[in-house]
Amino acid sequence: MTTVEPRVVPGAVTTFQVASPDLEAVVRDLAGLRLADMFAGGSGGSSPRASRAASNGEQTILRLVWANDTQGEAGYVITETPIENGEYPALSDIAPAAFVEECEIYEQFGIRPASGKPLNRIMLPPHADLPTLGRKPRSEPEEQHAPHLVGGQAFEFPFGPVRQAGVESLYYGLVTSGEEVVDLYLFTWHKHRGLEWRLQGMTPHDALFLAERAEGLSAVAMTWALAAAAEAATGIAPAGAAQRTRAVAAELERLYNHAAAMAALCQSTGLSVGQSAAEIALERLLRLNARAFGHRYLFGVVDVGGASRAPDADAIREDLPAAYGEFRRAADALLGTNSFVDRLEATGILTAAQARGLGLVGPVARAAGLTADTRLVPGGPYGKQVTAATATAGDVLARFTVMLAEAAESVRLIGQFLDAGTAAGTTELPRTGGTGLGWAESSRGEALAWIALGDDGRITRARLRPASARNWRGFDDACRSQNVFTDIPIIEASFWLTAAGMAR
Amino acid sequence: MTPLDFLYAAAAAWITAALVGVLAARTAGGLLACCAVSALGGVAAAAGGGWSLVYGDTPVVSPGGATVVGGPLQLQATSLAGVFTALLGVVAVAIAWYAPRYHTPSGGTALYVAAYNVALLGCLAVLTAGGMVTFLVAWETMSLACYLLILRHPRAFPVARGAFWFLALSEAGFLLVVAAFVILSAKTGYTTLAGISAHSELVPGGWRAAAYLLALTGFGFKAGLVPLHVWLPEAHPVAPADGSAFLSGVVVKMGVYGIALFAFRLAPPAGAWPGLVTMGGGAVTAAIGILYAMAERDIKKFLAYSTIENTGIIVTAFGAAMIFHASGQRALWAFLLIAGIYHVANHGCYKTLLFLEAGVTEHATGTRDMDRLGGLVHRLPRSAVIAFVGTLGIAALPPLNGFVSEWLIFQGLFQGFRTGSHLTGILIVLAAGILGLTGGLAVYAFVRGFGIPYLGMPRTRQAAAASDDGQPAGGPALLAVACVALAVGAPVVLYALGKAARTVTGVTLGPLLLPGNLTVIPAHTDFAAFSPTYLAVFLTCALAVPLLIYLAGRPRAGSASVPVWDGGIVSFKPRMQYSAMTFSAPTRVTFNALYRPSISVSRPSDDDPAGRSGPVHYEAQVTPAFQRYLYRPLVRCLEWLADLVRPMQSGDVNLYLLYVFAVILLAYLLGAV
Amino acid sequence: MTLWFIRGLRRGVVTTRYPARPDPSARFLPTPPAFRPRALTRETAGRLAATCPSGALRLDDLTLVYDVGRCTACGRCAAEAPAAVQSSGEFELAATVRSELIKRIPLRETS
Amino acid sequence: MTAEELQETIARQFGRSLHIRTLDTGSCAVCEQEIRLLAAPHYDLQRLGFFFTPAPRHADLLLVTGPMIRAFEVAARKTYDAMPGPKIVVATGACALGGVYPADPFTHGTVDAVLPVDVWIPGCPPSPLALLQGLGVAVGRLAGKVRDLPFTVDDDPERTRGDS
Repeated sequence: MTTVEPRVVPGAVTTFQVASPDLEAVVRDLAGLRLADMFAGGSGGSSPRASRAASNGEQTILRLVWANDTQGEAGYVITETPIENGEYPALSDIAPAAFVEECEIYEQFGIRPASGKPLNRIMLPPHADLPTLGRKPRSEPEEQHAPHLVGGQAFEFPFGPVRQAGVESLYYGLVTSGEEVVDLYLFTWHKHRGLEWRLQGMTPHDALFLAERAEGLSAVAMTWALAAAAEAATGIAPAGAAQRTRAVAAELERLYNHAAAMAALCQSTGLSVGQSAAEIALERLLRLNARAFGHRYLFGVVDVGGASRAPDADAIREDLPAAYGEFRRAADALLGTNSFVDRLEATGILTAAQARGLGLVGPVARAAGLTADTRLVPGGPYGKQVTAATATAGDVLARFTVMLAEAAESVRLIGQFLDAGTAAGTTELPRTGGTGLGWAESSRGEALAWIALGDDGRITRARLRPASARNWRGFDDACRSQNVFTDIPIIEASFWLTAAGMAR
Repeated sequence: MTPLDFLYAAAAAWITAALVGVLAARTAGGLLACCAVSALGGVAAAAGGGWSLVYGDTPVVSPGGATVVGGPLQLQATSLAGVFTALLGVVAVAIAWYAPRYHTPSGGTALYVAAYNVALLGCLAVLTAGGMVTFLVAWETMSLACYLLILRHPRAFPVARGAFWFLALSEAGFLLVVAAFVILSAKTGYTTLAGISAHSELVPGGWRAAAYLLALTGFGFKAGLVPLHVWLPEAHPVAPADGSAFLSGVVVKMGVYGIALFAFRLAPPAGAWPGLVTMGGGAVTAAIGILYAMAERDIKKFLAYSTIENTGIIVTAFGAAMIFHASGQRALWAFLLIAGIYHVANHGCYKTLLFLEAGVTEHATGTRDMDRLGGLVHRLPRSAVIAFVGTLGIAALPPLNGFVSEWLIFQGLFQGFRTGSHLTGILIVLAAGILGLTGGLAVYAFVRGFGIPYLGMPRTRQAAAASDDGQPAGGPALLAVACVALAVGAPVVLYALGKAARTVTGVTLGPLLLPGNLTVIPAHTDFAAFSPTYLAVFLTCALAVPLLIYLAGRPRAGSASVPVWDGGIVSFKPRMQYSAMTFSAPTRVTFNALYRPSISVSRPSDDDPAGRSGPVHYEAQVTPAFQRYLYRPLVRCLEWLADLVRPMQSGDVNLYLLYVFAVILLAYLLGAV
Repeated sequence: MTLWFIRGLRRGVVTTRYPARPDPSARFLPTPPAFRPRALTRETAGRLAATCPSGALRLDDLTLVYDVGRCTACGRCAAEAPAAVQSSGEFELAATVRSELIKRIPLRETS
Repeated sequence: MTAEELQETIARQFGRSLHIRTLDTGSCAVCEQEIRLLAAPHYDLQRLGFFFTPAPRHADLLLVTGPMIRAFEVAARKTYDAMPGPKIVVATGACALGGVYPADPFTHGTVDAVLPVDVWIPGCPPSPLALLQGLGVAVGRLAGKVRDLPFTVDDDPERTRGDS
């Protein structure tokens, strides 16, 4: 096949075939774009030859999803590359953002970058024989995975997986010389629930049930992305009112997540009064969710082809100002507390170069000066009325201020959507095969979903990529950026990620 | 019958041992025989030394009118040397018990044990020298023999370098010592030590001070006073375990003996300031020694630096004693002399023990790097127990012997207010403060020095494979017993030392030291008192208390025992435990100005932005300040001078003849004048 | 800190009186469904069992076995058969015996 | 011992003050959010004598969320073993009760497949109020009422429960 020079069509997804030998050159050309995701498997209607080959398992299709974040011409590009010999060019050497996915693909399909460098353990637990999406790794992962050895005058401080009360299970290997943080790595494989494996063979409607439990704290974004993918695959468009319903739910989700992040920041800095204030706002926002949509965490709002529940607009108009008032007052009081602000300033700095290189998304990227916000993609309910809040410092304080600005923006948007009219109701999906990419902006950043439907309308391959899967990668760099032990919880709170989303 | 006769026996035994060694130690049997004879000599020396404490000084004799390099061979067993001689004997026995299992019989070993026994002989001769020529010859013999025994494996460069450091510094010291002796004998007209000390009043004050300072520096090179200490951390790691044990346990003490000789016996300098200089030097030595010890991973280097620290403590005591003498506090003068010498004996025992155990560890695991050891208490239980006794001793924890002598030293220093002068009083208490810091750091350092290698999990496969069988245990065990004896039997020791002190200083402490019923008093009844014996007994009983509490409070119902809570990780890995350097990281940060560490980190994420995980390596290298900023410039300057005189060495025979002629001519002219 | 203290005083008490008194906010919580046996034909029950994503509903010949523990209150059954299913409004569902959570709903006898 | 005896023991031995250790065996992070909110001003767990503790050694009650992923089983058992007896295990949320994931190579599906569960709290997620009630039931302060709930409504729309 011949290589077409990939171009971004604003507001659309364009797919290109790239031959395996050309892949490296194409990746170099696309360096201007953000590598949003990379995954393998999934025969699609787009390339019948590939589908045939993949179906009898001699060949895996490698898909790279590129995003253009510049306002106005935001859009996505997908490159499809058939991989025959179980190896593909070492992309992470050119685009570091590809690394985590390289490891995942190796664990799931047994194909690995040609560089032969060791890979990290992402999802497969050691000494576990779990079903995988494709062929099992040719050699035992133990040989392929990088060893964690600590030499010289440092030692590894083991933290987790069972950590302090009320947080997710997560393991930090904190390599320290007794005083400074030398290195840090984390394991999330003990939360791997095999969601992408479970989704195979489901109808998109059933798939939503698991998708919203992939990362419960961004259930709306995840389900929206999956539903949008299914709609793109079958070529239907939901009604505008239903789209706005989804958007209202997404913005409410962003609001309560930012409130929760604020509470976590206060807890990590030991400011319990601020934590209480933030938690009051959080609880009021959650009750507002329950009253408006019937679920505190907005489960079951998004449905394929539309929305299954309509918001109680009056309830939102009635409660939102008060709830957001709590949020705003708590935030202002926090920004007026010097001990708190000083703790956040110049902590956990991520430069724009780091964020771009690692393909980070959401407030973390925006706080570093990048405008990565899928709400800017033309089409969809948002239109042109969103302004992405950004900062330049890239530290925890910048992330916090970005969150506050986004919260204000969300309130404004919710008002607009309610005025424009929201409604439940779904458009029936035709039973056709096809592939599609869907996205939504969760509070953590871009949530992506790619879906391949068989001719019976059931899923043959679904790829879920919550924002956490991306941003955890930036976390250890942020922790390594300075040498203070006690900053790590603060940085974790400012990222506000979930291990569930990372492990799926 | 005098102590000297025992010492003759010891000398004879060691000469025989040296001969047997050089001839027969190629075979296991020969090595065993050599060590047996050497041990006999040790017993004799110990007996002679111990007896000479209470016997007093013997007259100076020159057996058979023998001569050494033109001077008569003059011998004398003195009370001052008694403790050193006894220590020499005990160490000799312990090492002789240890060596046959440690060394593999071979030609190299044969030469080594020969050199070692000659070194023993040299030390004995230094301690029993009655005249200055004898002393100096013995001193050189000892130094050269030690140089040879450090060179056990001369192929390796570090060995050659360590040995060279030793030889260079000890020769430099030797010249100063010669000068000091020449001054004294020239001013008094006597060559026997007894004669010099009897007529020391003939030496004018300035010359006394000069002689003392020369001696302090000269012997300081051997004793390892900062900044003359650099040979210890270089030479100790490269010598065989028993060799470095001998260096630390005895040879370093020879330097201390020399200082004591000039400070208390021959011609004690007048005035307080020589004492202040000595005390200050000692205190600085102690602090810097232990601080560098904290930064060492190599067990033997660590022990070498701790030796420097202990020398510092002893010399501090001597200095304070001199100050008290100058201010007329004769009781405290004698008391601190006793305390210092007591510490000599203690340190000789437990430091030798620890070096021997370091040798066992190195044999069993093939490494001396603490961060490659761990968990040895399960694999080397015997040496773990023995090393634990030694560690308690050197960390100066009750009820072991280190505590007793350091308690005495502190009690002496705390009475600095009795000097009358406020300045000296304050300075003495200041020195006590520095010693306090040193003591605290020493506990910290030896918690690390024992905990990292012996406790926890093995950090390497070699450490996991270590095994106890075939490892020598007898010698260290003997020393452990000696440590306990020196603690529990403190009153007896102090009685003997009191007698020795009377011989040296003429002060009778008697009840001021031992009022009876096993109690010790620091020279003044109104100050403090304690009984090492009762303390030891009490603490041993106190150990039972937790046991009783447990037995009383243990649950009547069935109780479950579960593993320690580890956060639910699959399994602990050795990389997850404290390493030697992380343990001392707080000190490293606090005293950053002294250490000036050069930190190097290598982690995969540095050269690979993708965040590939992999081996992480972190190094913080401490700068050896004295080598770099003091000795290296010195060496460079010497090289520069050598370049200056090189043109003289043209290699032309006629030119050399001209030199000879010029010299002869000069001599004649001088003669004519 | 004084600022926070004053804020706290001004904010007043928000703590619920539950369990001493019922909590008003409970009204809006998602609650597991309650079934109307009269409207529950075998065929309806079959559809409900098929539509339940968490396998909380099982058809046992003349009864609908409903496992409250498995129910996520997602509301799909109510959307499937509004006539036969409605919200129960119960959120106090803790049980000390698992079997307490398994309910047997009788079906309408179809003649 | 049965849950009832256990509750008496708890009431006697802990004087109605109880320390809770939470354990996430693969939840979607929402149950954790609700548990954190228990300590928030709106619910204020401490007023009822419950406290969160990070150390299982100090914990009397294990609040388990998630479907008990097999890879996490070791950690779950270790946590349970580290707790001193008598101890209560509360399975929280539909995942823990088998509502979301079946027993398969990834997960056990339910918590009681690994740990002896004493109290079950349904809900996805169980709201803080439901959690409060569950904790009350766990220590025998509240009576579990679900046993008597039929989850049926009679035809008469006026007197249906739930709408009230």
